[in-house]
Amino acid sequence: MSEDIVLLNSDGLRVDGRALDELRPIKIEAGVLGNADGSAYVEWGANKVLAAVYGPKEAQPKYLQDTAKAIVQVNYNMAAFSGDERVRPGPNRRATEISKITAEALENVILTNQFPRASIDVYIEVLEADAGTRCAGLTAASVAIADAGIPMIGMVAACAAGKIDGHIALDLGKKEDNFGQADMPLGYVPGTGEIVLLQMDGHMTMVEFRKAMDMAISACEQIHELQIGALRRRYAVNYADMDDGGTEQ
Amino acid sequence: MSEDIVLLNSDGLRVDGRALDELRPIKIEAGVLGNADGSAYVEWGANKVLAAVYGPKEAQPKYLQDTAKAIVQVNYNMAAFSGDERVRPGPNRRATEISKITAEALENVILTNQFPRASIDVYIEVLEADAGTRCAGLTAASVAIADAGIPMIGMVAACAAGKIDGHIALDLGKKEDNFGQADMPLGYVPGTGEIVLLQMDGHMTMVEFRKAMDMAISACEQIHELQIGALRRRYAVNYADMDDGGTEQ
Amino acid sequence: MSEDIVLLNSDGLRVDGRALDELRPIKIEAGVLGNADGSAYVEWGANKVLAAVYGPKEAQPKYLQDTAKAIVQVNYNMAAFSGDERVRPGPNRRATEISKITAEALENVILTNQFPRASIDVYIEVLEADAGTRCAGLTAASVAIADAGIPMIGMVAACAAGKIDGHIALDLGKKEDNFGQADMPLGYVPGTGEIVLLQMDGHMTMVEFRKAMDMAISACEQIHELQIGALRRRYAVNYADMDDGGTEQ
Amino acid sequence: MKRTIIPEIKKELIYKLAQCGCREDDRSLEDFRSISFETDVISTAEGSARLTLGKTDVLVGVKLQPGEPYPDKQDQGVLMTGCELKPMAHPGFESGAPSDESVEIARVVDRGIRESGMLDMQALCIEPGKKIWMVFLDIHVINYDGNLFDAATMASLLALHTTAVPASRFGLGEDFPLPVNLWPVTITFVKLRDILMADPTVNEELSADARFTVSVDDNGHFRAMQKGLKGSLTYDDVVRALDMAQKMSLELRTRIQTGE
Amino acid sequence: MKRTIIPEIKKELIYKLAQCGCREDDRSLEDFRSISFETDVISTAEGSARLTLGKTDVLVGVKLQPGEPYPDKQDQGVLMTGCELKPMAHPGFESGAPSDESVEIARVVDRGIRESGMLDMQALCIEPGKKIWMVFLDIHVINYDGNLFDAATMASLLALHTTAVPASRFGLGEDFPLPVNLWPVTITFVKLRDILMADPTVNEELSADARFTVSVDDNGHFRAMQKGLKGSLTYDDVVRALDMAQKMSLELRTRIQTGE
Amino acid sequence: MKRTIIPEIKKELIYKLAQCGCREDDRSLEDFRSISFETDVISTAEGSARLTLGKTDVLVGVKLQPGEPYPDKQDQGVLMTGCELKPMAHPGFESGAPSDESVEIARVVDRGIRESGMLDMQALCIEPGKKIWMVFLDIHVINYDGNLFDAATMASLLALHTTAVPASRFGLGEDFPLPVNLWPVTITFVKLRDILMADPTVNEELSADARFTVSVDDNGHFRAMQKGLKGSLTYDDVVRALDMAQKMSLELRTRIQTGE
Repeated sequence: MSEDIVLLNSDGLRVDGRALDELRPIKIEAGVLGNADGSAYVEWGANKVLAAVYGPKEAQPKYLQDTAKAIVQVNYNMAAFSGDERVRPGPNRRATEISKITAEALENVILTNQFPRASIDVYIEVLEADAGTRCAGLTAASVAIADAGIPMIGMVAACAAGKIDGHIALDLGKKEDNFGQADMPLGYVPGTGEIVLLQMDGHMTMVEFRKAMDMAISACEQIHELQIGALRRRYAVNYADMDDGGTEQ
Repeated sequence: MSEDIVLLNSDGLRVDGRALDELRPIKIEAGVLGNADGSAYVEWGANKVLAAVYGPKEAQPKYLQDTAKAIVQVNYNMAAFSGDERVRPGPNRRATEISKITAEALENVILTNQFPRASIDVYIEVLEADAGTRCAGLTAASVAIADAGIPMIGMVAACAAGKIDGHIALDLGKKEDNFGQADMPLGYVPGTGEIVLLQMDGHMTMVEFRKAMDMAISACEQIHELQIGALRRRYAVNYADMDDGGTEQ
Repeated sequence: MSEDIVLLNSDGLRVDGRALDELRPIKIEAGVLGNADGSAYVEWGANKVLAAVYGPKEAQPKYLQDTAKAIVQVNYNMAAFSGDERVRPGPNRRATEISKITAEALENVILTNQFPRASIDVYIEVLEADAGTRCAGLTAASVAIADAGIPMIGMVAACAAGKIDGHIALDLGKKEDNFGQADMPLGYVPGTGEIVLLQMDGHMTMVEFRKAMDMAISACEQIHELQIGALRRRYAVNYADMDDGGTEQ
Repeated sequence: MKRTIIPEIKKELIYKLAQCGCREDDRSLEDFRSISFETDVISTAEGSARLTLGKTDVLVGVKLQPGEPYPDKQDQGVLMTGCELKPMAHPGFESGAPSDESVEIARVVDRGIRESGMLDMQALCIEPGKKIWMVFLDIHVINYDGNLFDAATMASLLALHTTAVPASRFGLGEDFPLPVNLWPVTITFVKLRDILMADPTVNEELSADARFTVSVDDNGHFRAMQKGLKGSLTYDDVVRALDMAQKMSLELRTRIQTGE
Repeated sequence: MKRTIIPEIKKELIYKLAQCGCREDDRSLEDFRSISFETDVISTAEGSARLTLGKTDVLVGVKLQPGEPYPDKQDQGVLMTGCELKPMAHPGFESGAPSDESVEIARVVDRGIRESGMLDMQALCIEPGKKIWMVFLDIHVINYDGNLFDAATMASLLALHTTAVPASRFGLGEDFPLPVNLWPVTITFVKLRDILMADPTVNEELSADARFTVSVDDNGHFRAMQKGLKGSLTYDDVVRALDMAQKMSLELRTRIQTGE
Repeated sequence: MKRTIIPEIKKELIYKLAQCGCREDDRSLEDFRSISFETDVISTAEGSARLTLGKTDVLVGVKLQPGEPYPDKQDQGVLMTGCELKPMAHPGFESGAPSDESVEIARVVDRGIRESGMLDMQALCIEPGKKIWMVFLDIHVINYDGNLFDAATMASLLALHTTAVPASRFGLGEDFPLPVNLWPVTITFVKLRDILMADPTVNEELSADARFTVSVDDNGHFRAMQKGLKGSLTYDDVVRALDMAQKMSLELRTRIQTGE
């Protein structure tokens, strides 16, 4: 990580004009795919991510089945054209790791014990990448699972905080990620305060870490509102119906 | 497809001296392999193709089984030494596509509903290639299936027509395929008039297409005679026996 | 195999000072791994080889099961850092062949008919290689199987003889293998006199071959003593107990 | 695709409707579903388009990078077409290596583009025998409701026609538009027993005996054909399909050229 | 790893012990197991170390060879970290392609090394844009009894610190020590319900809800973190773990630096 | 090969016959089956031969192309031997990655050729350290009725002895014959209980306890050996087999050299 490149100007603003604790613009839409049981689309800065959920359905092949609960399988994938260099199709080590930790984060919130022997399959496709795709993917996947009507103790919202030019900053962009000093993706369940995904690489002191955590958690709470808004829009008619019904009863 | 190269001389003859509607020399032999349930060998110009059939036998693994009929599986393969450049062993995209459309063509004529849960496995090995191997392979496979005694509504004969120096021509050779303007492989069942394989690439008008189709269908009828001849030679003794028997009874 | 390089000095000694019929130093240790059912470690010159055995256990997947006896599966692998050039992880053709002939050698001595439907899995890891790893691996595997308490008609001891500068020599080192004229690995069961592994490459007359065999068999008998010694050390307490017990009864 | 079975009664219904010239979604047998699309949707791609054909949803991205020419085509660029049918798009699609279907789609789309000559391969030569542009066209199926051949072809044409060659990024002069012309659209029919219908939905594909795709260029000439599935076609079927395709190609081309 | 199940009664026992601050092997919750190691154990490797942490036994070998730099890092060497979890080490490990677990271990160990800057990548450039040293660090697990993250990291640090760059073998001048400094050890905790414990055994890992690994450099700064497994952590858990890790890292670093 | 079982009664019959010095096909224990072959059967190959040994039918093709030498053999050509056991040849062979058996056959054939020095590798150097000829020898088994080792070796020798180096096609001067001499044939025996027999059929292989292949050069010297299968040999078995192989190699070599 080089420090020749200036990431913070004299006004304390970042390369894209954001303040240190400011998120990139985020748009979340639920129910965007025709065939999946649940789906969501997230635009997060220049990141574009789709998530689809199929299930719960019988896990196949059978040796994968857990008699006590559903298994959660995640496939995170970068589209061939999603980055500066063409990505060769098929799994790679980075995608394998992200799939694994995303599945672990989701398994924590899904009420898997309601669905013994079942599989809940989550597909995350990164259509365009600009740093932060694992957080965008986990955020989208949570909405897709809710859209599928699968019971959860709460949705996971995810966001990274990091360090640029020696300052803790929220939600690093690609240039900040490449030339900053640390990045720390966090997956958080606002309802319960649980941390379900946490990674860090770079260089942080304890003080910096606490600041980064506080910033990321606060951002996750904002993102959680966007997730709920997306679901509300998706089920607007239904909610309206329910409200009417509620009034009458 | 370059047009600098002359493929048709002033007498209307082609690079190998053929007329426009003339097939390359074709030899077909049935029952050429010791272990296969049915087999055939086709020499077609410089193409040399072997086909072997195993089955009907229980389809394995079981999830492949169709309770209503047999499945037909085709593996088309070019031997490592069959072309100008060495072919790396193992499947490639071209072979995958040819295997698929060949299987679909054969499934159309085999009475698969007589063999529920079974598999009929067809192996096509191109030992030497000189343009037209998919037609030679499909032609050989049909004979091999008949040799195996598997009931069909009719054998598929296959032949391509194409376009060279602006003229429709039958059964393009390698140079004609490389430098001509179109190629159109056809799989045809002379008994029923069914088209079971049809591909085209290049450049054809409607008039040219009809001419190519007529030429290819007529060639398929000739090839069908060669297929029958091969089976007749293979079962010569049996036929002779049957004739004698027939006379007496 | 070049003959420019002198492998035998005027005193008849080899590049590492050994006599023609002299083994490299060999150390064998049994029971070196915590989890395996049986294990052994062999240092043989600069070769360092670990062997682990799991089983007999139910063979999986089921189609591998033999209703009459156990199957023996061997995986011989070179660690990435075991040679001069880094070895890319994963199977290669050399490892496939060595795994196959090692399994065949071991299947000959294990009383497999005592364990129908079972699998006995042997893992051989070459941590450092200096010529002769298949013999070291087979020698280690035999000890590991004994350590696992799996009944055998006898342990296989293995050793190569070869030809350097025109002379038959025992147990070639890497330089001798590269620049010698022949190498002949032998797997031998001293108890029964059976040859269970035999390969040769290079150039040998019948006379040379007999000399090489005699030398290798005699070495296998020495190695067999080392194998027994390793097991004795491993079960020293038990043997002591038994001796005591024997005296009293 | 995993064996996906459609109930016999559904098949029968689709056929009965077709006999009356009708379809599940109230189209005529020769109608295409509604098409909508957007280009330049992926800024990391040199060209891109997302197109929906009814509920079939396809995203195509084009990436370019310098590479070495093939030994037998020293002065020509290279086109590589890939297609992924991911489980996201349909429960019948499976993870893992490309399926036969995805290979067939990629190869048929590729042939339509390649054989039409719409892409000037010689203009993609940087230095003969040394360096050429490699064009990676990747078809990403987002939702599958039948007729991927035509949807993928249209999205590919749109993506290619809006692609800029990223010469400056590789120190090879200024960017320039990808040298393309022509709009060789494909038209796909399926045959149910004796009836041909265009632009099949997934239910119609699952009910079909045979499939036939034809690529038609701006002059109404044929550039590629592909018969698929286990049933057969008659000579008359083929000629009828080609006739229809010639007519329908005009409208389809206009729709994607003008966005109307 | 194949699904490996630990009996509920065993889990309960481990938790009950932990409630009393105890462990199966009589350690406290913050104790590491005994560590022993040897370096330069593989003469074909440019650097190597075998380390046991309790019954977990890990061998790390480092190989170097000249190669080409990455396009975006023309003047820097390359580090490639691999990890193989072979069936030899545990009955739950399977043959074949690297498992998710082995990929995660390799990547977390790699991040700890890479992000600490302990390896001077620029000093591994031979000729900018042309030739650099490629460092292959391969983690070979010999016996598995939990906490591979920390055992593999320690063995990797030991191997790297004793590696010589084999310049002479490739005609590139004299051999020289690999340019490394710092000892960024990792500390791994697991959480059982409400209890954190360091350096888990395999039984403790199988009983755990969540896992947390943190890399701490010589200055007590954090260089990498990784939360794993299906449970969650609270903010307080994380801060407590980081606090403990800072303290424990001092002792651990001393143990592997001095061999005591 | 899938586990292929031969009925015990068949095994017993083969053994009983062998005790009388007889075989299923009326050969003696030391007889080879009839051999017929043709060379130059594939015009796309630089050399080729198709050989039948009884009902075993093997096609070998040789292709050459320029390539780079191995780092440790800068002035030598490269031989790559491949073998495919396709389901066409026997119902026990399976599609997919090369099986253990096919790897063993390729490697044993390769060793026989390589170790005999029949191929002058240095004469296949085009420019030391830069460019050498790569010889691809591909063994294609068409029908399998036992003893692929010997059939494949004989076909390989015939193909190599009729190979022309295609120098002109690559602008490297005039074509010239592949620099080969010697005919290192292999002889394969199987052992049934206490009896050795040469050139086994597939039924004899399936009945056998052990297999032993030996490569003998024109001087009667041994160039390669390979013991296979799960049974064992005695010292006397080996010496007897080598004795027989020396004698039989003369006849076999003459048969393929003269075609009689």
